[in-house]
Amino acid sequence: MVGSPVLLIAIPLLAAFLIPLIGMIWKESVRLIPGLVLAFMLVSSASMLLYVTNNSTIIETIAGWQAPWGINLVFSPLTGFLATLMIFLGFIVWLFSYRFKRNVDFEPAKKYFIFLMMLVAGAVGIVITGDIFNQFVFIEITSISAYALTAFYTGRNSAEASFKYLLMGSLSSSALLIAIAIIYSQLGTLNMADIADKMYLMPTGYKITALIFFFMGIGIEAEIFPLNGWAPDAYTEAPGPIGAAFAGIVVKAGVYAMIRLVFTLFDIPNSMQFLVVIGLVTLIVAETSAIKQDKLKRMLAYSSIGQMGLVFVAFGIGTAEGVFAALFLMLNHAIIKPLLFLSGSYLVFNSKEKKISEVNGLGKHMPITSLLFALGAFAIVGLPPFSGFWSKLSVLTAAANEGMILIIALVLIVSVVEIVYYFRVVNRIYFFEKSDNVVVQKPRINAMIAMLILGSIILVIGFDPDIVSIYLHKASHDLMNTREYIDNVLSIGQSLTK
Amino acid sequence: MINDKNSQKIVDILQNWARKHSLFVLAYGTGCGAIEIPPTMTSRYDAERFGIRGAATPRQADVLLITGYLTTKTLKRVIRVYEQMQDPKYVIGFGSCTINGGMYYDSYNTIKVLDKYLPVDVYINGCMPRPESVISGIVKLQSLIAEGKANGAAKYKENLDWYRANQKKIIPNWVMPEYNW
Amino acid sequence: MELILNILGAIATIVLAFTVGMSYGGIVRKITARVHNRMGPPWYQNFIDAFKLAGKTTAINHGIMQHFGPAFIMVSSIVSLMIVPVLNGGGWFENLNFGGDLIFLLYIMVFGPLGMALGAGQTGNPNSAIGITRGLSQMVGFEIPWVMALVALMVQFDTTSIVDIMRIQNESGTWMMFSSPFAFIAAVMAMLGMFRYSPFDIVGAPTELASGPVSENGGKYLLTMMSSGSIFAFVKLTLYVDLFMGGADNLIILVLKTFALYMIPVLYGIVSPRYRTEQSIRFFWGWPTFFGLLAILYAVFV
Amino acid sequence: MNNELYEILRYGILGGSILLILIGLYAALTKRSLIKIIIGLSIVDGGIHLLLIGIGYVKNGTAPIFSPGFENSTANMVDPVPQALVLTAIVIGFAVTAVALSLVIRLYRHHNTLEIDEIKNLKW
Amino acid sequence: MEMIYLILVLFLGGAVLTWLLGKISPIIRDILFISSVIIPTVLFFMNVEVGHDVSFQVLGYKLSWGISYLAYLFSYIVLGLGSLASVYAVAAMKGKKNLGFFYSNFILSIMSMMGILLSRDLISFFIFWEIMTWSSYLMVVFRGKDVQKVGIKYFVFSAIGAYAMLMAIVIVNSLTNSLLISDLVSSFGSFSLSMKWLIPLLLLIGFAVKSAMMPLHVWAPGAYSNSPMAFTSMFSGALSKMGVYGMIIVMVSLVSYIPNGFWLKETIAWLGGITAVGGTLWAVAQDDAKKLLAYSSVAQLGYIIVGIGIGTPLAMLSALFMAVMHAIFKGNLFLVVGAIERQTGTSNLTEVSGLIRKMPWTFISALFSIIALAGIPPLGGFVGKWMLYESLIGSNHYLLVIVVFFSSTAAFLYSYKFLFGFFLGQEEKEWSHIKEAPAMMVVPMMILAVATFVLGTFPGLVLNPIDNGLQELGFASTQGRYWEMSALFNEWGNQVMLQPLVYAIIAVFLFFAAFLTIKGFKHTRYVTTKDISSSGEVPKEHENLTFSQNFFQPFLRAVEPFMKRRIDTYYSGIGNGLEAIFDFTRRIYTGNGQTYALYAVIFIVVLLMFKNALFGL
Repeated sequence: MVGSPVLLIAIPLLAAFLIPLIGMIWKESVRLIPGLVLAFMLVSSASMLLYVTNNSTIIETIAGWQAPWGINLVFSPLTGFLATLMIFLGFIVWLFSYRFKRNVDFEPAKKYFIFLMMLVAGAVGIVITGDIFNQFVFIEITSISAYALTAFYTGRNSAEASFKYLLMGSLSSSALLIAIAIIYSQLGTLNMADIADKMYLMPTGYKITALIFFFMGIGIEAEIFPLNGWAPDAYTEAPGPIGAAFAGIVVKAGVYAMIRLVFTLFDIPNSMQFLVVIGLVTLIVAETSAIKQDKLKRMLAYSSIGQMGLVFVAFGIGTAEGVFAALFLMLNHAIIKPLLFLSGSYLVFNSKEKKISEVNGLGKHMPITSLLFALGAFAIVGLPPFSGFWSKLSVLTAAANEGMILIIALVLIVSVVEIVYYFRVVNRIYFFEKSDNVVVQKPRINAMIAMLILGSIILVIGFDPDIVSIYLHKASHDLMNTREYIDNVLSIGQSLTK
Repeated sequence: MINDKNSQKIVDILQNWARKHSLFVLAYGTGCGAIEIPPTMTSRYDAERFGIRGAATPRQADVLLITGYLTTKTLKRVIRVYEQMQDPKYVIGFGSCTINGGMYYDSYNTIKVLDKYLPVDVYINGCMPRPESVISGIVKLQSLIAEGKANGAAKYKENLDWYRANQKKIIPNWVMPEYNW
Repeated sequence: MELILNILGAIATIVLAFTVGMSYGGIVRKITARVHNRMGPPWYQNFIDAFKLAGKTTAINHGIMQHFGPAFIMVSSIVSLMIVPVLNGGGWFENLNFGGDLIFLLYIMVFGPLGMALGAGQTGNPNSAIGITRGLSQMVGFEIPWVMALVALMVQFDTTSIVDIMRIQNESGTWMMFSSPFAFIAAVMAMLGMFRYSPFDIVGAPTELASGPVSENGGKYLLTMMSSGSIFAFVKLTLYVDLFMGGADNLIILVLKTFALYMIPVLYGIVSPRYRTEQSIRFFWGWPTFFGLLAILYAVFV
Repeated sequence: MNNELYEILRYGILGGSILLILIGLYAALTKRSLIKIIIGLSIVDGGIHLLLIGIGYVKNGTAPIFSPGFENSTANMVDPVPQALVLTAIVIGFAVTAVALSLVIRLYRHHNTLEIDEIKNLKW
Repeated sequence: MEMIYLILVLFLGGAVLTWLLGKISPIIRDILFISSVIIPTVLFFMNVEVGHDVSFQVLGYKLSWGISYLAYLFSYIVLGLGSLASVYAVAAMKGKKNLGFFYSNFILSIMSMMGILLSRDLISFFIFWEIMTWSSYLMVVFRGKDVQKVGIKYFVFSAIGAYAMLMAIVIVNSLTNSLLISDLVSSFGSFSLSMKWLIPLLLLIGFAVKSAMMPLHVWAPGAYSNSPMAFTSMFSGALSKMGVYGMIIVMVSLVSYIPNGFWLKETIAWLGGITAVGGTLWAVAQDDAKKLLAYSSVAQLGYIIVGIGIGTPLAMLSALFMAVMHAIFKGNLFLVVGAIERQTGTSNLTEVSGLIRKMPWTFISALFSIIALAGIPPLGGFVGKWMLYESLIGSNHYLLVIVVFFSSTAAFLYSYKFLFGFFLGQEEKEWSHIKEAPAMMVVPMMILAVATFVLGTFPGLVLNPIDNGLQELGFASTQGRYWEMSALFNEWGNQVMLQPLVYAIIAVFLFFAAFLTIKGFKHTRYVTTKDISSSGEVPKEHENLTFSQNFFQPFLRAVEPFMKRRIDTYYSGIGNGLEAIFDFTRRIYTGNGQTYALYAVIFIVVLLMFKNALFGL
């Protein structure tokens, strides 16, 4: 045993409550402790990921209650991969937001980092928990900290964005509870593996109704089309690094919850087609909405939604290749979109309106930030030799192998739209004249390091995608093999009862 | 160059014969005499039978035909045209006005004696000279060419200073490229 | 030895072309005069003019391209003369005839206008440049029916060699102008433009443009251009005779045929006014092109 | 407790909970005041809690407590899990409501109104 | 280390180093730039042999690199023109800003083109294709002019093309389970009929965009004229040839095996013809030399496409020969414009005039290139045109001959306009201070000018490699029939010697040049261009008498009906319409939180209502 998954949840939660206490003694600690915690988590999680890639899944039971009855944590190649990714992004976000804007002061920094820790803890919990109600609780933890972080800045429209998010989030939690109620009433269990095992017992009507409520509940977190009204506002009004965290952490957790339901819990074959359709609609609506935006972050938000649509399309293909492509896409999106948000937040640092036109000509004044933004833009539209290309290629190959030619065409057409709006921004950065009233803000050194790490990952994956493909293959294998998951989880309990 | 009939070589004789029978005329329609050129060239009088042909530009022309009075304003252009023509070249003064001013003898605005400004080879008298006279003048020029006596260009070159002085008297603001051969 | 003979043959061809071309020029002037009810100059007037131009003692140029422009034009006319078979069966006038020469001819014939254009452009005289633009535009106009006629010929005989076309005509005993009448009509209509007589003489337009492209050329330059033009006229006429009238067995027949052909643009020109450039282009893209199309269809289907 | 009463109670709870959910939704979707929307959401929550409880109800059940004399009567106990769930859900609902109300205060300061139609600076 | 890896790594490393170290000192930057172009070039020609492939795996895709004879031919273009243009660029761009960026993009684009030629599989082909696209895009927007319009247009069209290609690639991968081009070709026969049409069509869209074929050409004029001329030379000369390269492979190896694929070939050939005419007419109408040459490039690429579309061996020979020639002369002409723009500060034909005596070497190279462009005999352009005509007539495309010939005749108009506008006409005082461009710029231009002449006389030098490439594509072995050094053959079997004609041309020219010079040598004088016969008027020094406005107005009036409709306007109409629709879609996000909640409720209600239709088991 190389580490304990429970620590990945317990430590950040603990840290979140300890921060204000220690902060009373040593003020700087509110900024430092989260970093240390995240670094420790990252190391622990990465070592566990290495372990599970080569060995078997780590399953942790809480308080000695075995599988179908108690809550257990599953650190499989899939969940481990996603958890590691989230913790890594949490670390990057911490590194970036160290003394970022209002974080210089003690009070805001305290709140900020408390909620960041809760966000990470909740998201990691969503991914590695094996209990459906536990997942609901973690979703709520994540959501509440996300509401709070969205409303972090006063004096902007952030409260409005946060309220919209909250409104949708409440509906989401209601839907989730109803879905859980239905499942529990029919199967009498809350353990995911157990549910999956017993799903054949459930009457079809109940099954579908539960799935639909889950779709709505998790769809709001995962930003699928008609449910994502909150997303652009929240991305726009949240602090830049929190936008990155939304794109890299929160949404990924939502997507995980969704695919876990569709792939493992429910055995409804048509739900795959539903994923494809809803993904395509999300992709098209979001990307076309992005093209006419005049605010940078809002444009990035729509792009993020669109990418999620693409991820759902890739999952909906339903083959191991499709899952691999989708996971690769999630990985790349989790690297690139935070880079765009982070560098973008420095590009429009001092501006009130955050308009795209305010980035004009900044390429000369903040060369590295601009270059990183351009790199992110190049990567996200899928230009080789950057990382985004490989994931897009994987999606298309997977789709082609299933004969979904129309989908390929639609995805590629939408990519052209994506190119248009990203390149318009890049052109503005480099080839327009800077207006005089824009005040340039040089990035702090820690922010710069955070962005450079992300940028170099883009290049590394771009030149050698095989560096990550083994984890992705394992993860996709893990997701596709429902039976193995069920057996892994339940075997512990069975072994004990026998 | 060609001063004396005796000095003509056989080549010169041939060339002069050709020059005589192939006169490209640049008719500079300065005055009322221009109206006499079309009848001269067309069916009734048909100057083309002498090998005469209208030339459109001074570069191609052999003969400069000054048809009538020259105002002081036009003189400059005429001089320029003359100087742009290639050797051998000839000038025909056409009508009384080119000889002594004619009916404009007391005008403040025309030059009276063309010969003071350009080396005239043949004058055609009359006001206006009819096409017959024009043809007779051209025939005269032809015979002069054949004899090698139509040497106005050489005269102009020799006495350039005198001509320039005369020209500059009429034209106060003299801005023209030098005539340098 | 063979080389010397070839060169002698070439020189003989050039002399022949020069003589015939110049004489035709004089004869045209004479005929024009007679149509105008005038005496007109003697038929050898063009020789006198040429000789006189050679006797001009001074010359000016505006630069190197004006200096070499006439040489370019000469290249065009003489090289195209070299590849146009003068008589049936070659002999002295065989020169550089070869298969596939029609396409070559089409292009080398453009070399002349280009040289002219460069020379005229170098003078800096706006009239020259205007004349050139008109000339080139008009050329684009008449090349269309002309090429259509040629393509029809090539299709009909399945060759691009003038010699072959002549041989096949003689073997079958039917002149091309009868066996492919539309091609002939199109080609003749294009020829009107090619000779630049009225109504297609807007290029020179003596009074408007001061003789256009040549307005800065006198003396030896004008002489070269004039000779080249004469040779070129001969080339064009011979080419038409070769292509459409079965070629000629000896020089007399050649002269007769070419002269008869020459009368078409001349007589049409004498009684015509002048077209504007776009009018003449539209003219060429009207009926002549239609006939050219007919010719191609005729060649393909009949 | 006889069967009829049990059935009536059971469907009453279910129907009542659905009614509560619909009332809450109606309030959340049609009322323009932020406070009323939040109240609506709370009503939805309450309905769902009731639903959960209803699911866990067992006929003639006892409290899920191992008290003396009832050691072996697990079959007759009310299912404890939904009750635990509801407890958690209530706590979460409370937290959300608290956050929502604090946001309403912020919004009122910023916009000087509680009409949700007026609060749409962020759009498109 | 494999030589192919080494070459690509050298290019890439050179690009990065030039950028990074270039910030230290301009001299290091220039040396690094030139050497990182020249050294891999030398290595390539010395060490890379045809038929030696290397392969490796990425993400489970098998990639393979190596060079074919056909690619070798194109690598002459890329590396030859690339080396010359890079030498030129160092002198031409001296003193500009952001040069490190420029140079590294330059190297990257050369690298990507070599990568395309070296790729033996579709994925690396596509990767290098995209690198080429974005590196050239960065060049197009390098000067920061019209980026949002021209740059985006270029990139969008490129992306449409590239994505069409990508779609074909993934479909091929799903059908053959392999990405090697050779596998595609060998298993193409077993595809279903719809796939047989779909795949070549998609690939052709990709290649047609780069080679600026008619409905997809609208990016070209702006992009060509907007990038720095040193690069445009590569852009038009080499980069567009990548489209030609791909097109040849598709047309020969795939389209030939489509049942009734004949019609596709005809369509492509006709599109090429229309491209040629349209490009030429628009070129005639341009006043800016860059735009003029850009449209001319479109037209010239049209000829090449015609040749490819016809697809007979002679037509392919001519298309490839014209591709090489076009790289040489159009590359050179863009260099000429660059030189003039550098020296005078403008490339507008109506502003500059009379540079012939100021920039004689530039003029000579321009003259040679223009003569080659117009296809006038002694130079190389003629050989390609000749073969094209013969192949067109030989394959019964009579109307297409007319179309192509019309275009090539009208090409004289803009050719003359180019020469006249810059070099001839009045020598104005305004330009009297102009000096000849520096030697580093003149020498590449002169080398290219000499190349046009050499290839006109000895076309076999290029026809030989072309023949090798064609045999590799599956054409019958033509050794000794279609080519021989310095001689040309026509379709009907007669041998035609070009050399006597060239000798005749030279002899006649020399004779008359000597005649004109010697006769009356003493009495021939040079006069200035102000000394013209303008009715006796003496033009003042500041009076510009050059005829340059509305140069071909009569011609344009005559062809006005053809030029009224521009494809460009349709595209911008579509673009604007789409943006309007997109602007409408985003209004779904009304900004009212309650509406969003309503969406969610509607979502679930609809799903619940139609659950059986959607998920019914």
